Amino acid sequence: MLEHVTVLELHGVSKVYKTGTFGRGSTLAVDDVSFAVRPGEVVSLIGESGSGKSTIGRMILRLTNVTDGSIDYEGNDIALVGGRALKGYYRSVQGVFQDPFSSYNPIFKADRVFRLIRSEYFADVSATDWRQRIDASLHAVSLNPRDVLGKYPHQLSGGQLQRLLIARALLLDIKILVADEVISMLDASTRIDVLNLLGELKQRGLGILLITHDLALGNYISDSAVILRQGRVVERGTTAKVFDNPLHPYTQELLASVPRLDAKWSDETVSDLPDVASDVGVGALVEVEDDHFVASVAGASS
Amino acid sequence: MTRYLARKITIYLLTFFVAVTIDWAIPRLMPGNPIDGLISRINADPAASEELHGFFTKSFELDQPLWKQYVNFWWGLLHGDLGPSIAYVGSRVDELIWAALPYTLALLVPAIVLSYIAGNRVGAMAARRKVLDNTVLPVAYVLTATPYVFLALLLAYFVAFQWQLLPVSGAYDFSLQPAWTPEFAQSFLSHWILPFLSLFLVSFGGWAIGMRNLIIYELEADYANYLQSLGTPNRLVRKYAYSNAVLPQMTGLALALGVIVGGALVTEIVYGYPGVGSLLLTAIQNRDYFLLQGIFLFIIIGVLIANFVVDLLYVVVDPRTRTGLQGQQ
Amino acid sequence: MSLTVDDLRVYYRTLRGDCHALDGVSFAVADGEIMGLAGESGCGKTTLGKSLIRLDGRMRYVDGSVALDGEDLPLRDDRAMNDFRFRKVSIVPQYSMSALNPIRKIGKMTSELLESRGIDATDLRPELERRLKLVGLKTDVLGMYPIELSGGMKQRVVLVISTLLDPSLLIADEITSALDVSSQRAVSKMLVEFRDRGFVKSAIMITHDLAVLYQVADTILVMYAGKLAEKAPAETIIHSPRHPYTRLLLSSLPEVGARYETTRLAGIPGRPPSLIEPPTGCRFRDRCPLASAKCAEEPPFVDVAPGHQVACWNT
Amino acid sequence: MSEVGHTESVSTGSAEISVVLVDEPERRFGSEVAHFAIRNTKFLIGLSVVLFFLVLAIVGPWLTDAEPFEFGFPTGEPPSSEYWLGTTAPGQDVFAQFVYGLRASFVVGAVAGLVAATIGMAVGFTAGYRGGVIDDVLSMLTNVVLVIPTLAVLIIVSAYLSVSSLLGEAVLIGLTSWPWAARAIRAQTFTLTSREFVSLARLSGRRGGKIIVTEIAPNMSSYLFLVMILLFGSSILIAATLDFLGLGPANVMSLGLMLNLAVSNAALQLGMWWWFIPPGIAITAIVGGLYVLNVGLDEVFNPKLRET
Repeated sequence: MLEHVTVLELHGVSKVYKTGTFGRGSTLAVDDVSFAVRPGEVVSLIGESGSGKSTIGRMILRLTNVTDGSIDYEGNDIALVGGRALKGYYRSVQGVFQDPFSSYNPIFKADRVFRLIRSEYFADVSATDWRQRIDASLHAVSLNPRDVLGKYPHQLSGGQLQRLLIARALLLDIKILVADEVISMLDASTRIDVLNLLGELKQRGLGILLITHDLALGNYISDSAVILRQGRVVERGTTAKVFDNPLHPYTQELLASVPRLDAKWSDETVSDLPDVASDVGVGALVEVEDDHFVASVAGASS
Repeated sequence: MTRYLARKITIYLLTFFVAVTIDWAIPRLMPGNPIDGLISRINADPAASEELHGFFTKSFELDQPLWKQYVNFWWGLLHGDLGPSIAYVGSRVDELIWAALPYTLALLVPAIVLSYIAGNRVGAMAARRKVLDNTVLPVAYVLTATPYVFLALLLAYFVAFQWQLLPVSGAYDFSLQPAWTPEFAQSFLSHWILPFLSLFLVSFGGWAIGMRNLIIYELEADYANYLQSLGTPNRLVRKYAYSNAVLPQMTGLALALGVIVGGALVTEIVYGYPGVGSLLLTAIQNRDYFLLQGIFLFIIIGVLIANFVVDLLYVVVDPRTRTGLQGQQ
Repeated sequence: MSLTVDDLRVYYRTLRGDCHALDGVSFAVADGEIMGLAGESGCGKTTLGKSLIRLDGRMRYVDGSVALDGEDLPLRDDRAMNDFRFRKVSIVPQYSMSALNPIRKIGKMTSELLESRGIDATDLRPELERRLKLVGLKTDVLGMYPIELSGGMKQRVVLVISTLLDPSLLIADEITSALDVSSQRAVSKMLVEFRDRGFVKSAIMITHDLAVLYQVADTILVMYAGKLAEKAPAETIIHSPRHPYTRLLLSSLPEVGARYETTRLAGIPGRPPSLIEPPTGCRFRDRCPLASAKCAEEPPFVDVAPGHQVACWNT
Repeated sequence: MSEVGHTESVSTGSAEISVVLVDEPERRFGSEVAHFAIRNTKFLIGLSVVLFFLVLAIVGPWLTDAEPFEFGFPTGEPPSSEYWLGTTAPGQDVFAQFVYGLRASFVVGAVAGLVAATIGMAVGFTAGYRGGVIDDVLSMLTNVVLVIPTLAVLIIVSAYLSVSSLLGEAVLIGLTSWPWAARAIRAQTFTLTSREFVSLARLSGRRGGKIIVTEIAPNMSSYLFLVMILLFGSSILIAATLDFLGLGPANVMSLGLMLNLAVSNAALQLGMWWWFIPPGIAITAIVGGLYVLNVGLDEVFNPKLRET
């Protein structure tokens, strides 16, 4: 099922937000970001709030436009995909969002998300055939149809709601899934089931962009990792290399700050703990070892 | 802060430009020749209507190309020349309005300011005490639902006619001339009270309800919870809730100015109070178009200036606008 | 003994009846102890935190008592409780980002707050400035409005204000959740330093993040569906927990380094019970792998080792 | 107008977990709304007042064969068993004028309310959903029309346009009183558009217009209903003022026109209270009833408001 040609590639993508009335002011949210996502691979896009990671997710899903650079899917720029072709693009690339309760229109039943897909894409499919497809995709995300169909969103748990959204995407037999902080609002115990589900889907050939601020989750199921800081990529490469041998000071700082269960924080006194030095320059990406890129740190010895 | 005020000024200038354009365009966009329409409604005898026809054509300059008319209209406006009055033959529109304006302001400004202050105070108290909430609020609902004209009629009928406590019609006794004498002041006040009261009460109702709901909303805010968790006495919590609730009320004041001005005009007519309102009634009854257009422009300018004053007060009350950050819309 | 809680019970009204948010909890916090209070959403940890200082809205005390430094807290008498609030027991709320009055400068609000509690603000001014510097904030923060500060800065300002009167007990509710990793570490370590410098005698740190608690808390109390599951020193809870819920909870946390291919982790099936009509007996019964007939009866919260209490028949 | 929606605070990371999952959304749907509505005293009082006058407006004209402008009745009679609301100075039946006037007020309220609501929704939804430059332009337009006093514009327009029909007056009022509704709807649309279920609808291949109709508007149905009620009430007030000034249709009897005729025929001096008090009370009661009905419904739709 793996087509070598199917790939989602970002080339030097940037995003500038207009602010103030009539857009006189502007802020640079994403600055010259490039990476690719292939079917059968999980790429984790890791960054703190304000790093622009969600903006990148929305640009890939055509929910907001790219200021410059391009996002190509199967070789052609998605910005040029219009009208009917856009619906075709959404058959291969779908998204799941952070807040399960904000992803459902509260006044309708939860499985209305399936009806939306049906009316737009599968109007000609017979009712029984459609019901079978729903049962199959619910089974694929280990949900029991009796538990979830016909219920209002607030009668289901966050974990069930997120898996329902993944089932919705599977109905379209997609190639690439953008998962934007899908587990950050779930309880720890249900969080891991959703992650394992993403792992299974990867093995069945799905390409996944996992957007998260949680390094431990990024490390758990991703094949390659992209570390983002204030809109720029500071380090990128095979997950094991990036996590085991972090080269950029920001990545090192992040890994040192993550609270772990097997080691205590190194105990410098609180007051001299600098917020991450903002003056660390971020130059172009240099390939330091096979599939391990680091932004050249102006002046500082790497 | 300058950014905040600059934006507001652009809106007001644009509004003034649109209003003047509307004022200029309406008579000229009417179907058919506006002058025939005007004269037919004045139903003067044929000879007079012929002479009026020439008079109108010249003053409207309908023979000129449209853009020329527009430029001349602005030129005249900027020189304060709003054209002649038909109802009061021989006097100019701007003179009439300048003469009537002081009486309207004497009614309007105190009514707006006092009703705003009193309404907010009472609304805040009602949010605190249940007994007030169940007595003052229903009254406030009735007041704010009452049309200005009806409250004016009720007060006029009972206080003036039935109980003969206060005079009606005119701003002072006919026998007197405006002068800084206690006698004139006493007569002026006795004529002023009823129109002021009817204008004050209706607006008061609106502010009381608004503030009561806003205070309840603010008392649920996070900063109020935090202060109460630290054992802060209710006096300080309420003080903060009040100062936060005043901000949306200020925006509300700006929006309500148009309605209150309309109310003042109508109240003047009920009491025969010699302000712009009475001028308006005669202008309508006599189809005095120049006077109508003049009154329209004065109302617009007045409301725009009042809005700007409220914006200035808002900058004083909401410090965040002073720190260059965007205050509340 | 700094804080002792005895069979505390707090319910709150919802549209569908009374929610038994806190259903009889008893524990103690010693002087100088930072107790981590962990549990998933809806387990009652925030309600417990609030019940020690000020319940809000539709919550009400049903039963139980709380003693602080040997003195019974007048929980049900809001006015009498004011004397204890801020001086003896204080809180850094979950909503610290919006806890500061938006239209007052921070310095002015702090002095008005102190004056309203009968404290001379000018006396405390030097101490306030010293503590602001301690948490890495410049003193001209006092002249700024909340809107001008970042999330992390607001969190630190609220921490300094809440502990200004050196309370005996500080309740820190989810103070790290909304922060980035780097400022999360900074704020957590500040809490420890405030305890070390005696600004607070003891503290309860409420969070769902067991990893943060392992870094800073002396002991950890795990709650489940309105009841206590287990309390023990942090080291014991993280590395040798006895209660099945704690064990399953820990096993579902991906460690930095755990990989999907090598160490497949598992979540806990099912959902916590609704607290509107809570089930009898142990509330973890229908999700627990060790559940037996005995669990139909509610397990007492008892010592299984010095300083280690568990509520489970089959530990 | 308090926010309709079950979580207000914007999620800033995982702190949101306990807030979202613990308290179930307090909003209510279909059947529940009716269940709580009939128990809300404010709603019941407001509804009964409005319904009373509505029935009177419908049934009234059939109870009397007198015409509002018909003369030939005794002059200046106080209310009696024969003339329930007495007669006017020139000898007209006040009760006939009153019930026909009521009908006119309800018509103007409904039509003007509908016109204003339609424009308000169109501007509000477009500005709220589209955002960007379109939003800036529409908001600027809204602010401009908002500042210009409705009455001033209506004075000028009706002076020239010689409004002849009730419908004409209602449309005019509607055209000038939509801005605050547009602002309210824009703010509500703006928050809903940032919700993720709108993005999900776009990912399902739906485009702008359809999303507004199927996703955003139904979510605001209770909010739109409240806006409609307030527009209905304010239109009646404006119409009464216009008719009192003599700028309304001269050939249609309205409550405002009754007040105009009463004042210009010295009803106050002659002590003929029955000529101007009933129309005034009717307007106040209808508008007041609508406001109270609105507050009651607001409490039903958003139970978070403190139960006073």
